[in-house]
Amino acid sequence: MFGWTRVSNSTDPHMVTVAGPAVSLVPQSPSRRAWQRFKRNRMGYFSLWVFVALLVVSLFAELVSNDRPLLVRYEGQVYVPLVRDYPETTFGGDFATPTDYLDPFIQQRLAAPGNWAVFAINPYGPKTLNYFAKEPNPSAPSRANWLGTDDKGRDLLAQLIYGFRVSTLFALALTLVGVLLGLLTGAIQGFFGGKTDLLFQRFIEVWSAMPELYLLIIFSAVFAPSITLLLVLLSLFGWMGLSDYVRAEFLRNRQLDFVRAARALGVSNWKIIVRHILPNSMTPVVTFLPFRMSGAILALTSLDFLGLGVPPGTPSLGELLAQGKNNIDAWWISLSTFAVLVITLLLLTLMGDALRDALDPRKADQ
Amino acid sequence: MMLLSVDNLRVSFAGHAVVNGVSFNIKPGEKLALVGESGSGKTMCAMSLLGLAQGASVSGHAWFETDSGRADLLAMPPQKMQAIRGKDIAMVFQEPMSALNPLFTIGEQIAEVLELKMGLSPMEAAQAAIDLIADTGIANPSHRVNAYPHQLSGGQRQRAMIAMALAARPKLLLADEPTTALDVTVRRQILDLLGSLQVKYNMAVLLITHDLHLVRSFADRVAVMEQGRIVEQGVVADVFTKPQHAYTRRLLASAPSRDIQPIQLSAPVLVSAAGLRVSYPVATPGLRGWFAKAVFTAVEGASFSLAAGQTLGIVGESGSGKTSLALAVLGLHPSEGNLRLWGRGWGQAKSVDLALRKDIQVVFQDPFSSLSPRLTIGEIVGEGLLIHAPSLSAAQRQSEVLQTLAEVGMTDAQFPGLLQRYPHQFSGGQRQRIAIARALVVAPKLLVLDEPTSALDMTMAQQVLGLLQRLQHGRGLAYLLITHDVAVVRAMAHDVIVMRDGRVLEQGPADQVFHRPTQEYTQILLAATQ
Amino acid sequence: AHGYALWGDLQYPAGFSQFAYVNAAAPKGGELRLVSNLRVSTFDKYNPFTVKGSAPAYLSGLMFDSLLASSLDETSAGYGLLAQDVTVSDDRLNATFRLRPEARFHNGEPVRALDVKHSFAMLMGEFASPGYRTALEDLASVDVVDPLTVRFRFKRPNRELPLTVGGFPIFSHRWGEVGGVLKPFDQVVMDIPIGSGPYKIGPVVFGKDITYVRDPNYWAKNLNVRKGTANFDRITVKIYKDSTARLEALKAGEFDLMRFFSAGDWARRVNGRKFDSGELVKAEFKHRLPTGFQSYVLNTRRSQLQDVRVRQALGLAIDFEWMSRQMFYGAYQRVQGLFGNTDCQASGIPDPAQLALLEPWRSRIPQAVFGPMAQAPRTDGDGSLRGNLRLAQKLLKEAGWTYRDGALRNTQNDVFELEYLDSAETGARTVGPWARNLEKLGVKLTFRPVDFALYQQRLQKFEFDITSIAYQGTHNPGQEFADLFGSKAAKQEDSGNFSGVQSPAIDALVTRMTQANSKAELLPACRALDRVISHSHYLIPQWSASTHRLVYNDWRLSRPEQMPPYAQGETWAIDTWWAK
Amino acid sequence: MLTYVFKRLLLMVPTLLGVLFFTFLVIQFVPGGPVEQYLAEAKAGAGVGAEGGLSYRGAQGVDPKRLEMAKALYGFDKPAHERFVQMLVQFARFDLGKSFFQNRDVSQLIWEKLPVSMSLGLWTFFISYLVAVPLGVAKAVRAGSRFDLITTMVVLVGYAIPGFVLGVALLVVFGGQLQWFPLRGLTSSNWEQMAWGARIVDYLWHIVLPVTAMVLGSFAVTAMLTKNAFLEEIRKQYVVTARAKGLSENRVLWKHVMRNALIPIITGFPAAFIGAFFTGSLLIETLFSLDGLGLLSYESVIRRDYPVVMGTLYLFTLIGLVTKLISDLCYVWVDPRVKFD
Ligand SMILES: Nc1ncnc2c1ncn2[C@@H]1O[C@H](COP(=O)(O)OP(=O)(O)OP(=O)(O)O)[C@@H](O)[C@H]1O
Ligand SMILES: Nc1ncnc2c1ncn2[C@@H]1O[C@H](COP(=O)(O)OP(=O)(O)OP(=O)(O)O)[C@@H](O)[C@H]1O
Ligand SMILES: [Mg+2]
Ligand SMILES: [Mg+2]
Repeated sequence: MFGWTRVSNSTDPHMVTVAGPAVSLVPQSPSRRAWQRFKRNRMGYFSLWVFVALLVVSLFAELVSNDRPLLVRYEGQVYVPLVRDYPETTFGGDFATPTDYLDPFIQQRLAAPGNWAVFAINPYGPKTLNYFAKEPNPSAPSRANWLGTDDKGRDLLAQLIYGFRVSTLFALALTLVGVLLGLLTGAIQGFFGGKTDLLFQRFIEVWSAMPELYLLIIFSAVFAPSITLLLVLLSLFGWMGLSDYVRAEFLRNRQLDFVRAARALGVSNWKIIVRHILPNSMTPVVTFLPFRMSGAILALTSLDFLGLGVPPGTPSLGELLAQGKNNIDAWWISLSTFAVLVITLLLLTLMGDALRDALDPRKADQ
Repeated sequence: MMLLSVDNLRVSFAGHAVVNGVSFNIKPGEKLALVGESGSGKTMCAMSLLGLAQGASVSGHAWFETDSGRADLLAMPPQKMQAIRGKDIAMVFQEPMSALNPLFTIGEQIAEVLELKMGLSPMEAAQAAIDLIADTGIANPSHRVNAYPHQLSGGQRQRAMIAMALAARPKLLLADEPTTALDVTVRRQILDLLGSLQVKYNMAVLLITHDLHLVRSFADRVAVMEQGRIVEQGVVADVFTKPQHAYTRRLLASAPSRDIQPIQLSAPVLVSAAGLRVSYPVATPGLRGWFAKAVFTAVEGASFSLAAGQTLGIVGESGSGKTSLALAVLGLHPSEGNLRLWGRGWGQAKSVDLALRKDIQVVFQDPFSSLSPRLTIGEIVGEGLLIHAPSLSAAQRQSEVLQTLAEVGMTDAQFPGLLQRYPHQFSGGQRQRIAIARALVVAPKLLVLDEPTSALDMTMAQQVLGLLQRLQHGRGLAYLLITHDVAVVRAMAHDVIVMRDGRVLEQGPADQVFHRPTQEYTQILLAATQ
Repeated sequence: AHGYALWGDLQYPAGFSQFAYVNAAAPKGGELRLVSNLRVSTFDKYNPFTVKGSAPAYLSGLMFDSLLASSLDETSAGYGLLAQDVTVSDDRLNATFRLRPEARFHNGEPVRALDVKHSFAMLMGEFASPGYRTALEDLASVDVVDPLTVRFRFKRPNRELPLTVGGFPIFSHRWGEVGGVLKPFDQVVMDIPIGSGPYKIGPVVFGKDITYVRDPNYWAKNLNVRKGTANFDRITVKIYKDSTARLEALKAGEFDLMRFFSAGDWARRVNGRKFDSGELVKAEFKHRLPTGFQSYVLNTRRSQLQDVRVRQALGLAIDFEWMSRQMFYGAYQRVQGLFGNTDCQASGIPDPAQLALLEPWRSRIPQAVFGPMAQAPRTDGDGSLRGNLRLAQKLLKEAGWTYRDGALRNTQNDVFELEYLDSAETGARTVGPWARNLEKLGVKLTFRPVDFALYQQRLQKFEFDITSIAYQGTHNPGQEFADLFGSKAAKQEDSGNFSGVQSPAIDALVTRMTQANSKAELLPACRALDRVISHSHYLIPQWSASTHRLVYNDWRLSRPEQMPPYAQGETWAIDTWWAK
Repeated sequence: MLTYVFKRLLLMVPTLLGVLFFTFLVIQFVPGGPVEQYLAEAKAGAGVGAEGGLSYRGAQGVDPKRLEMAKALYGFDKPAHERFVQMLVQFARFDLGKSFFQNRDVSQLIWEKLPVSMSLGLWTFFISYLVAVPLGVAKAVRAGSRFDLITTMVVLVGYAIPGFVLGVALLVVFGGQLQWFPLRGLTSSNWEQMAWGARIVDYLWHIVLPVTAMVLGSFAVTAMLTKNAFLEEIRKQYVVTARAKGLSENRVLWKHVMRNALIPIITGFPAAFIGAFFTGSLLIETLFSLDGLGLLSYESVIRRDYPVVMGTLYLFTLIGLVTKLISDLCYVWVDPRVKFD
């Protein structure tokens, strides 16, 4: 627009030398840099990978732990039970229903010369009873069941793998919904304050005093249990704790000068909330994230006694914990479930730490 | 014997040196001024002496004469450093808003030093804090000690900061721009205070400043910094009369020049205020606070108008209500009286407000706290465009942002990855320019400038003021310019308002006010800058 | 007479000196420490009879006497305790009890007809637990004939009623009297009960522990029905709210005796140092109590369950032997018919008396009834489950159900799906393997647990396919079977006919049963009924325990060698054991 | 401020009304009320005949007269709105009503359960804050260090063990096997006869296990929250100032940063404190045979003891509203910049 001269000459030899190694000053988008910061937290980054790996394994659990063979060759023909149901009659059995490949009768046939079957590493599915176990249920770890069986006679390892999948996916969804709702409501109350806050707070007070259990009982009279229903029900009441914390952060942060500056700039309320205050109010969110996750994992079965939990038979970590309590002598149940839970929680917390770092620009370029 | 002798000090961030081999000495009782361009590393110099340069790597030596002999400040165990801080070496920070703890009253913050470093009892400390505040010229000190930082004006905070630094009668005071937010009279008072302490306790001062007048009248010696190095140092008189280095010469030659055009008669009136009143609710102490809410009136009966292409300068005592007035005009703080902008008022309709926002922009007095800490400069400066010029493409927006930043003297060449940096990675003056750029980028019609050049060196200030003047010529931009620097008002203002204690003392065309001041305060103000 | 037996066949003659199963020489003294067996794990009153609140465990039995005392080696009989003589009129419409003049309440006053009348008035009053009123529905009035004679009048003749009223607790009319005025019964809460039983209330930690102390002057201590009983000086009942804690406390020696119901606990968790040292002893006592018929109830109101072949097929998929091995530690036996462990049980092929009753219904009942008594399918032996399932598949096919397009379908293409309704998760353990086996037949059985109240509501309205019900057994089947299997009840909501049995044959057999005038009349009727019900596969029999599992402290307690066949676990110990 | 407090106090009335109304409304639709239970009990018969087993069932179906009686017994003979109003009138007099199933007033019940709840609540409260907050600060100061990692692991293990599993484990090992600690109750049976010193020891001896079971899981959240809040603040400018003043690191942390960082915790503190008096933990109470509010509220809900449900709801909501107000006021008190308007 108009000429002006910079006071210093940019040919200063010193400037040239220092511009090079200053890696972190190389232009990058903010999200890229957040990712860099995330990566710099080694434990967190490592945890992320482990968690993702666990999740992926559990997502493909059918390949790892399954009571159907991945591949079968029977009398010259090749079958893929992993993806298709074959009636038992296919293999010389009696029933037109899908084959139970662990049945000794079928096993015998598959073991005949020329026939073979490739099983997954752990030959049990989530609902498979180890019908032909030697020990009473729950049985201790053995060659047949590496981590033992639960009190229904299902393989514990399979339970853990599938339970991890169900529980984490459920927990992720529940946490996501809860955090979003909590953030939204907390932000609205804290940011607008005044009447909005006053009324919304009263609403929360009334809402949180609702006799949840009775509502759930009434619900359970109407609906059959399903995970979606559980998600909805738990979400209805699960956002209030976080909301209070976010509200508190917002009440404080909305008074800060840079918010005023943003107002002066004509930034809309919504944008101020999202761009200016929210990033500075994430402490409770980041802190509670892992705990909400683990809470959600436990919540998955907390309503079982009302018949509102996961559909019976669905593997879940919470159910295993409950079993652990009832079968305290069957240490392998509580111990291994507990280990999975602790590891999950630890990974999540370490990831939370890294997330915190990622959100903190001051942590950055040192 | 030297009190402090700094030898080859280097400070760098991520391998990028911002202080690059600085050496200087201070004798006991000596007053050394450190001047230099904005971003040249003055603040980092001072901070690193106290081991407070966060996230930076520091090398070199800084020998300091402690009671138990010479010690290297840069290689000192934390325990020992802690004992020195506050007691032997105290520091006044450049940006007092961000530097004070928001949750403690200034009285508490000052008394804390007194209790810990001077061993006073809580009662004594509280009283001594009041005295200290009184010394810095804050009116009604026994009341003000109970104020929280956010309840004070910029200058008052700065003085609280100074009082805190002086509390333990340090041997060496590192004063980083201690008077930027102070009007001439208060500034004089502070300097006198420093002078008397220097005499009484043989306190040495490292004064970091942009104000060459101040250097001349206060300092014994001066060091000039440019790009992380000291390019010249010596006795003040010598350096000022026979500057050696090109930068020093340029610095001394810089002065804001008046280049303004008369206002057109036909120019539309943008702002008109009549009987404007701004007040803050303040807590009454004790039980009564539950029942009654006292009101502190910061501005009373201000009336003025501002036309397109006009600059209205507001000068006045620290704490006289200038910022409050500005906030009222900006609609960021409720006001009573008649305030019209483009014939409209604030808060009538959302759409009206939004339209007004585009036309009125502001540069806040404390730039640091007005920049979102978690947004990059690119995001901060570009935000206005997102809102007011949503049609721009990302690339267009970026080029606009870069251009505006360049206009205020910040280029990508100088700061690699400029747009991706965060506010805390800049110097005070740089942040101020970012704030200016943020306001300018949306091409407003009225700009409220609250001390826009307080943290800028003369050359930079001249550049920025020149930019503002050109914009005024070109686009008919109007300014509401608040400043303590009379030279700046002289250079910029068509009309001037002089404020004191929330009232308008005197107002009128600049010529008239400056040449025929009617009020005593105005006269003092002018005399001090002559 | 000195006692009353349902069929008039008292085992002990008049003037007998003691029950055979007691040790009359047992020393008195010592302490028996028990754990509360109640579901409500606290107590807030001493009045065990009112609706509101909960009383401490064992209070009623220890503190109150009744008119008749039952013996533990005999069913359906009572011998005079408070009553020295009982006479039942020929029309069975009234029973007269003459009280022992020496009977005394704890406050020293004699037990009078007035007190008996008062007790029954209270028990049938509005403040008492509603169960009493139900049990006494047919009681018309209680009349005081003279101070020592009381007469019960009944609305209709019933053999059991004299025993029922004879078994009810009798308390003083002064219980709850304050200043000569009797409080309403619901406000008799903390007043120490005035009974005439062998024990009084001793030290109490309210809501937590209670100790009953033996009344050394108990009026009946030398009476034949009481001889050798109530041997402990103190009986302390401790309350543990959690079963794990209770078990741990047992192992730690906090109390002396506990009865176990869970096979898993018994097999896996009842062990430890004190067992190794012999201080605690694990013992199983075979009893002869009716097994009852705990069964999976198939609701024949559902169209797919109306065919007997289908019902039988479902039963064939249960692998009891597997469950017994994998989950029950062999502790249970399969339930056989309605009247297991009683004389009413049917076995072998029907005898002529039964045949006579069955013959008229030949066309309307399964032909198998005329063959041997139904046996629950067994799966021991090689591939036997597969064998059973093959049979089941055949039965289903005959009934028109075949597996097509991923489901079991009939000719109308309806899919065979069943829902198992339960009030708790626990049932899932046993239903799981069944469901697994059914899956091979193509039957989809889903487990649906609901809240208990909801469960009750659904049962009341018969809104379920399958559920599990533990019918108590009885030695004297009677009127209640009309409610359980009668056609009238099937149509009536809230009745006990959960499987919706509607069969004129069954109605007729039940009528025969209730009208029986002697054991000889009764037995063929109930055996025939047993056969019809079993062969109709309305109920899929589950399992029952044939023993009482007790852990007791062998260093502190001594016991009679043999357990009388009809004893109820820990009450046997309370009554007849003694301290070492 | 007073007007704000006044406003809040006034708003408590409609809030309470709302809470009571909705709960009352919901209760009307819950299956299995006391009348149904009464009838079920009636149907089951007394089971007190001369022998156990299937007792004689004289009656079939529900006799309408008895239905009426049962309804009257529990006050269900009046229409719902009448009962609601009656309840409100009663609550306005701070009369919490009488339990359906226990021979007690609701207030009496709460009063009786208080010692247990307070024991569990207060100890857990104090121990968890006293450990978790300093731990969180230490973690923040050493963020990313091995110490940080290890303590994170430890508190998470504590958190992840569900209270009941931990409780059972403690009970089995220390109560059952080793017999170091008692298995049940708050005091020994002969507590009344003990001297003062012995009483205190006895009490502490009894609460060790339950409090441990409760407290172990409570560190993690507070510690992590403290840590993250500290990290958020610790790089701010005022911390530099505080350091420049020559304050010791502890003072910087505990005074300057603490106040800024722990606003959520500090402000929640009074409310949590009051809340600690009314803590209930169903599982721990059951496990250690303690009679506390957790069990009371659970049982009253499950058994449909509506007066207890409504009475405790009323009382606890009221207390909750007051503590909420207190914590909001604390908020302003801690951070003068906060305004609610
Ligand atoms: N955290 C940081 N990371 C990277 N660079 C930084 C950081 N802090 C400061 N700088 C850079 O260091 C240089 C020196 O900063 P310093 O604050 O010392 O300047 P100054 O001389 O005090 O300037 P001013 O007069 O504007 O206050 C500036 O260029 C600034 O951009
Ligand atoms: N939030 C507040 N609450 C109470 N008093 C306040 C508040 N903000 C400012 N004040 C008081 O209002 C007066 C005017 O403040 P203002 O910031 O307008 O002064 P100023 O003229 O801008 O001074 P300076 O030149 O020092 O920045 C001061 O005395 C200040 O203490
Ligand atoms: Mg600076
Ligand atoms: Mg100002």
